[in-house]
Amino acid sequence: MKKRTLYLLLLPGLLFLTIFMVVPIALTIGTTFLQEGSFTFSGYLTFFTDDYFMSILGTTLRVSLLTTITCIILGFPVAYYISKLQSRKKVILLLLTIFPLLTSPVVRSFSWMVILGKNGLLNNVLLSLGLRQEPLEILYTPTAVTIGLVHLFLPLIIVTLVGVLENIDQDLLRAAESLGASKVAVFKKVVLPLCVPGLMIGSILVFVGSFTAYTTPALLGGRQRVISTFLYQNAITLNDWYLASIIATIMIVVTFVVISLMNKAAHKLNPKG
Amino acid sequence: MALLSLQNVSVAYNKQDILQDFNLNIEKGKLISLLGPSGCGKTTTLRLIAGFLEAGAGKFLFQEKDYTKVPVNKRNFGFVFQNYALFPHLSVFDNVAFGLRLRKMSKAEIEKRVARILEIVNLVGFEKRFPQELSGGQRQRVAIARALIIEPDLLLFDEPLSNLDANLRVNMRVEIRRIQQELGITTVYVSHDQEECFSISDQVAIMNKGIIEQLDDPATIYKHPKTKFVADFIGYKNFITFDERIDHGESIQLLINNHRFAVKRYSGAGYDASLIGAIRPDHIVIKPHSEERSDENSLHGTIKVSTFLGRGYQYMVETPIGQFTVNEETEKPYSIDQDVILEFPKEKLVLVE
Amino acid sequence: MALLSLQNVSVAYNKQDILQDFNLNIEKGKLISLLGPSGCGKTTTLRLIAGFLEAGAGKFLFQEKDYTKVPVNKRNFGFVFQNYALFPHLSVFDNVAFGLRLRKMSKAEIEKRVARILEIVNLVGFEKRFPQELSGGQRQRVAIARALIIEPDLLLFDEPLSNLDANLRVNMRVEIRRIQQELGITTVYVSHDQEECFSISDQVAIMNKGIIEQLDDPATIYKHPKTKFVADFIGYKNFITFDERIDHGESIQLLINNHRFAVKRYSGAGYDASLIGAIRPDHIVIKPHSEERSDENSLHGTIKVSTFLGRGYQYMVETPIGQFTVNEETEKPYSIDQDVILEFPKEKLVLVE
Amino acid sequence: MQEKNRWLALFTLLVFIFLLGPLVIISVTSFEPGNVLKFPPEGFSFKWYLNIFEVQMFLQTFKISILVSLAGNLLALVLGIPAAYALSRADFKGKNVLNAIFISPILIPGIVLGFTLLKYIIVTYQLPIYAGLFIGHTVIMLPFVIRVVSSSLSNFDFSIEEAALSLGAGRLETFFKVVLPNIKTGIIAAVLIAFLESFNNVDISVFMTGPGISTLPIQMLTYVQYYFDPTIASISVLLMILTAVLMFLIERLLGLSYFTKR
Amino acid sequence: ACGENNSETEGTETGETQSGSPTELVISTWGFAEDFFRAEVYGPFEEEHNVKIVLDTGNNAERVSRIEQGSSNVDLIYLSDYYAEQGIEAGLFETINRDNIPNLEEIYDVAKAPTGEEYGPAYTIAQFGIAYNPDQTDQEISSWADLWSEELSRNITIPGITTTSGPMFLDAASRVAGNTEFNEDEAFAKLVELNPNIVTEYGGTSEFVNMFVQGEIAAGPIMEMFFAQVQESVPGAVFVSPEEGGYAVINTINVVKGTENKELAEEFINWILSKEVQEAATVSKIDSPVNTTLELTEEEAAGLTYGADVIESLHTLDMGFVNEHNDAWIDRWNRELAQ
Ligand SMILES: Nc1ncnc2c1ncn2[C@@H]1O[C@H](COP(=O)(O)OP(=O)(O)OP(=O)(O)O)[C@@H](O)[C@H]1O
Ligand SMILES: Nc1ncnc2c1ncn2[C@@H]1O[C@H](COP(=O)(O)OP(=O)(O)OP(=O)(O)O)[C@@H](O)[C@H]1O
Ligand SMILES: [Mg+2]
Ligand SMILES: [Mg+2]
Repeated sequence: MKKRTLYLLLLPGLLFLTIFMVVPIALTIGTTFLQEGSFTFSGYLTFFTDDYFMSILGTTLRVSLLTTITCIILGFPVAYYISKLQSRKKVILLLLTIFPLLTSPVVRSFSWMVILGKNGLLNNVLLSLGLRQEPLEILYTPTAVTIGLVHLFLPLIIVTLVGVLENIDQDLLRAAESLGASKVAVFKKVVLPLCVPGLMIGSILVFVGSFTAYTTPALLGGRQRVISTFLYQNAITLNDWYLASIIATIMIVVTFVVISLMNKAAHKLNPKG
Repeated sequence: MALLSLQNVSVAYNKQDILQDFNLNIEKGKLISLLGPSGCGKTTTLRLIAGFLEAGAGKFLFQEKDYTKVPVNKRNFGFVFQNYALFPHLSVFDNVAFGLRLRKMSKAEIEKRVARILEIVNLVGFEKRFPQELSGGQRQRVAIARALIIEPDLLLFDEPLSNLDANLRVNMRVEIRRIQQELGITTVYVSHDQEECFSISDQVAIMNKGIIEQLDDPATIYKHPKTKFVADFIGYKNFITFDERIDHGESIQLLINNHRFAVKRYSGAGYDASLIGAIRPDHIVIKPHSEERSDENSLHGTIKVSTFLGRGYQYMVETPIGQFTVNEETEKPYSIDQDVILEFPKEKLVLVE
Repeated sequence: MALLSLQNVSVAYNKQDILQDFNLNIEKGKLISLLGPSGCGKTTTLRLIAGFLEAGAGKFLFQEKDYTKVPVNKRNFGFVFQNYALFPHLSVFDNVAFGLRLRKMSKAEIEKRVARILEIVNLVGFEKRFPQELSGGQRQRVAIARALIIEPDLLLFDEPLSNLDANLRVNMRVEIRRIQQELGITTVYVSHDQEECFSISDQVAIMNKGIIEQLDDPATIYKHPKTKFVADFIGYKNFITFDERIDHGESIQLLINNHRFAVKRYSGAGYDASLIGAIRPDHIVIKPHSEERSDENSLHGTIKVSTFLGRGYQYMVETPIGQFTVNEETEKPYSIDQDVILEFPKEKLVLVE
Repeated sequence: MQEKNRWLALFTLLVFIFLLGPLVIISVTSFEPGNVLKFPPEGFSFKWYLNIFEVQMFLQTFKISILVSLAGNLLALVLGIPAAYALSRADFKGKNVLNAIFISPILIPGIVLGFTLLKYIIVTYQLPIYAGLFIGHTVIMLPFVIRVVSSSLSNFDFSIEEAALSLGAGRLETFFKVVLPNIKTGIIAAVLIAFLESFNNVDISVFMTGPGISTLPIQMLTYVQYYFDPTIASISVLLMILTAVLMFLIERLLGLSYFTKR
Repeated sequence: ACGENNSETEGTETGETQSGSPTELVISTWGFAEDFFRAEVYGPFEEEHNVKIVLDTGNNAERVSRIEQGSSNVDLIYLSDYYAEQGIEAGLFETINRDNIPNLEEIYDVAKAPTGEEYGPAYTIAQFGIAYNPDQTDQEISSWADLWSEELSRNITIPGITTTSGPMFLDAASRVAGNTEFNEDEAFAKLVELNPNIVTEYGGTSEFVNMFVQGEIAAGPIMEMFFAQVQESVPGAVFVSPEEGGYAVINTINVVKGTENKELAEEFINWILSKEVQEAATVSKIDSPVNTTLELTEEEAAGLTYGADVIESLHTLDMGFVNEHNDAWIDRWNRELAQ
């Protein structure tokens, strides 16, 4: 392709993103190092030395990582099962998987309130079965947030993984079997490593999604603040844009750090991924 | 007693029979090729033996034990896939060591064995490479090494050389045969390439639509195809359907439109009533019209098409009993519409069912 | 004057030269094949001519006009791709009509022409099918029809038959040659298959690493390879490097370790000082040790390896001046370690650069 | 093997109950006559469905949501398809960097993106809120378009394009007559996925509201600050029905497999 | 628009100047009872003045920030007094011309100028007290202090500090700790003691209603005007004016700086103070009235904060003081309570 054509094709999109994303983000990050016209780290110092800020960051990270791991654990077997089905059944299950994605996160959080509440569905069932004497207190805890987030993002990881699993050459599995690998060994030694690229994409989507989720923690998390509600509170309620910008920068940095750690782990599992 | 024995096996995909009442016996240490047109069921047979596929009916005996229900990973058969099926996430070393690791072998032992097998397949120094970083022939050899190292009781090859260029193919097939004989591993080999099958095998099975039409040693198949299908498949392009046949001890007289032909009786053949004669384009002798023509096994004809093939010319010759394809290595080509004499050597013309 | 002429053309990918100072002239109405090992630059040459690729240096003349800068869609060359490259979203009719529609032809005219070309490629009745619903050979013919219908000034084929099975290949190449000659379209044809190239072409160019080593008519290349590379590539497996050479008019005497050889001088050859002799495995004659051996063009040897090839046996024979590969069609194979005599017919042994 | 599959099937069933159960519950509770979501509902009533149409803002924000998603989608396609094409077709220096930039809106936390967009586009660049909403949604849709279109282009055999050129088609003609029809599937998938992504977006939209301008999810969020009645559930049920109908239509027109390609 | 042409009232007279495209009046308000406001407040006003009312909805804080950022062109803004004060301090509002609002004469004195003479009046005053469900707890509740009872362990909710009633509850805590003057440290200490009882904070009243109805909580502080929603689902629920005194929730309306429709805006303020609108709001139990000409029966007054004596008994916070300390309180609240 000629250079000129290439530029012509890439430029509009690139300009658009540059003006409306790259520059604003760069400026946002830039302003956090400027206070009264001079360069400073003080904003970050305050943030990182403050137990309160750090506990919010910690909780958010914990919840998002837990969500990501839970999604993988729940999603992988399901994706594996779906990918082995015949095409008609496969399509139907995939549609059912995608369907929750079409429903607003607000509504999905609502239904979890109905389910997880003190007198909610879950406790009703548990109490009436005599499995518990006291109702479980899940709603308004990080657990509730995690459940809500898993519900939100599980479809994403399933759909992504089904795509990857479908592309694995079935002969590789047969080759492994003929070399003496049991079904479990085939899964551990061949399927899993080969899924790493898809797993990465899926995990990143889930992690970023839950790290930045706003609605679900706000509705299910009770008094537990997470970083996105904190950012929102600072930007909108308190109008503290300096702190909001610092939080934004930290969120970007944390996201990239986590993604690159994930990449490292993935590389260990499958150096060719 | 055969090492491996398929007895009246049937396989169907979507209710369509692929193999039906299929029988095959293989003796220990032998290499047997399956040869046949695309879609005839070669891969299906291999997959059945490997255990990737379950037979609908019939028995699969191995070392006289019923193997029908033995799971793939308990069979200890090596499978070399058409597309190699190397693990893309593992290095050459790890690919080859895969089977040994599953057998919980000590690290030192694994290293020793891998080193030895890599030497056999001539891949010393490539241990750390990944499959994507190898040429076709090298991948091929890794696949073979990976199958060999587990010291399988049976080795199954599915068109292992189909993706290689001519020179590499020849080298590799010599290599495969050498290793197979050296280690004495019973082998089933599938290929499209006839020369390959003939050159590598102890026995060749010619398959057609899910049945074996002929199973014999390569030379017998080549020289004495049993059926018209086999003959056609292995290059007998010319067929003559005779009107009459008179058996004279070692010789058989055949008649068509006043033309007389004779063939030698082949003792191994059971087709005592056949009237179809077959001959290769290479074996018909072409002579200028001016030369003398014998009464028997000879025809007048006219050149219709002439094609240069490299090692000679191919002619389409029109005769009173039909068109014949003839290959000749002569220096001076015959020209179009030239009249010629065709001779059908008695010992090259065969009768098929 | 040549219809098409590449003059000192260079092409590089990533700074690596693929073609360098490449020259090629093709006359009107001829079919020329490019033959060479994988990666030698055949496809590159075709893509260059088609205009998919820009040359780094050199000139491309077509009908004596400079075509270097003419964009692909203005060249009016037909390209038949290895993988056919049919438009999957269009029916056979629409695929074939694609080029005509772009030329704003009337509907009636398009229908007439498509009908005619489909008749030529024997696809009447397939108009409504989509590419996925066709067999390999049928797709092939659609691809050819699509390229032919625009009445191209030049037709380019890139391994058009590589995906077909042996029988289909032969049929198709006959077809291609027929159409090409019938319509008199100048054609460049690329293939890996030597028999195919030899049988279809007016001229064959043997390429090696981006240059043409020999360009001649098929029979000449086959019988008189100019260079060792060409000889090796087209199947001269045996090479002898002589110590001394004495030219005697029509005959040349060659010596190695007291063994005397003679070859016929070939008038077309310019390699007057060459000391390398080449001969095909097919052309060496093998005889039992018991027969008489002539002084010239003959050696004693011992059979080392024997392989059945179908139409005969292949032997590796050890001699005082090295190993030779010999093909024999004899009925009774020689056995391993048997002593034999090899004869090198004077007119089959050639000298190469 | 059978055994294992049965466990897997059971596991899958449980996961689907987890995934779909809440949607069923929400659908059922939407018929609750009382003013608070209850499961099981204490009666049956369409009252909250009617309420949707009494609150003008729902209809209005629904329209805005659809409009913004569609318009943003269109712009994302216009910007994204050529970029995806260039990225998969050409090999050039800095391709990886460009790839990363085009994908980055997925990787940057949405709330941060929303915040910076508000800060610069609305406050600094002084663009109207509509523009901000539209731009923000385009930004988040762009990577989805590029990813999905790229993956269908990567399955596209470019020699087909060359075939068209050699038959005399110009570059643009080739693109529209040959490339586009063959990546249609990918584009439909991209449109769908991007649309969902945008239609449900909260992170960006939450910063981009103003007089008379808001998206449906934000309106729903605002509404639930004052009412926890089943109206929201009713809206969801209507949206689910709408998407089910849409899926049905697409399946009728194009076949189900169009959903599975991602 | 067609209805307008047919109308025989002022529409035709003012048609000369006002027909054609109507003026746009942007009103920033909460997102509740939109249907009521459309039907009873905006609708008639639009018709009478040929304006088109456009809404900007959200909670107090969001809407103030939006104006502060200059990202919206609001003409009028409904706010609670606490946020109105913030807006005033940020200089966001126009001063109003009281002459243009004759209905001011008819409202309670406290409502006339809750944030100063230059700025908008209150159009409703409600009581911030306690709601509880006697079926869910044995604890009788009559005072703020009762919320601290062990009986109510994990059974109450409190308003978040950033809500309008947050500072009120903080003040209540100070009172429960035994102060008459506000004592920040003791208030926070007292709140910490309350932690075991708190299920969660609520940000919007709907959350309160939901939790109350679902049985997540048995009691909690809430504004009286939302109690109707509670009672609808839990008929046994009780609203209490605490012994230490309830708080006055004063909702104001202000004209935003930069408006091009100042007179129209004042017209609107006058309209919502009118007996007509106030009565409609009362009947629908949307807002408690400030218009003194309104006479309500006991039944009509149920669930509303009604009567001069009631209004006068309510505590009001010094919004200047609240604003000054607000950021510090939020910070302390976050750190000391919300973890
Ligand atoms: N999964 C399948 N579903 C339906 N039919 C199948 C399937 N796999 C193979 N077949 C059919 O079974 C027949 C035999 O297939 P098989 O793969 O054994 O052929 P083959 O002899 O290996 O052919 P080739 O030489 O082309 O590889 C073919 O007609 C094929 O179409
Ligand atoms: N896009 C490319 N980038 C870099 N190198 C290339 C590219 N395309 C081809 N080459 C290199 O150019 C050389 C010639 O390629 P070309 O495709 O012309 O070979 P060929 O003769 O057609 O081979 P084959 O018979 O395998 O098709 C090869 O060494 C190949 O690796
Ligand atoms: Mg096969
Ligand atoms: Mg090529």
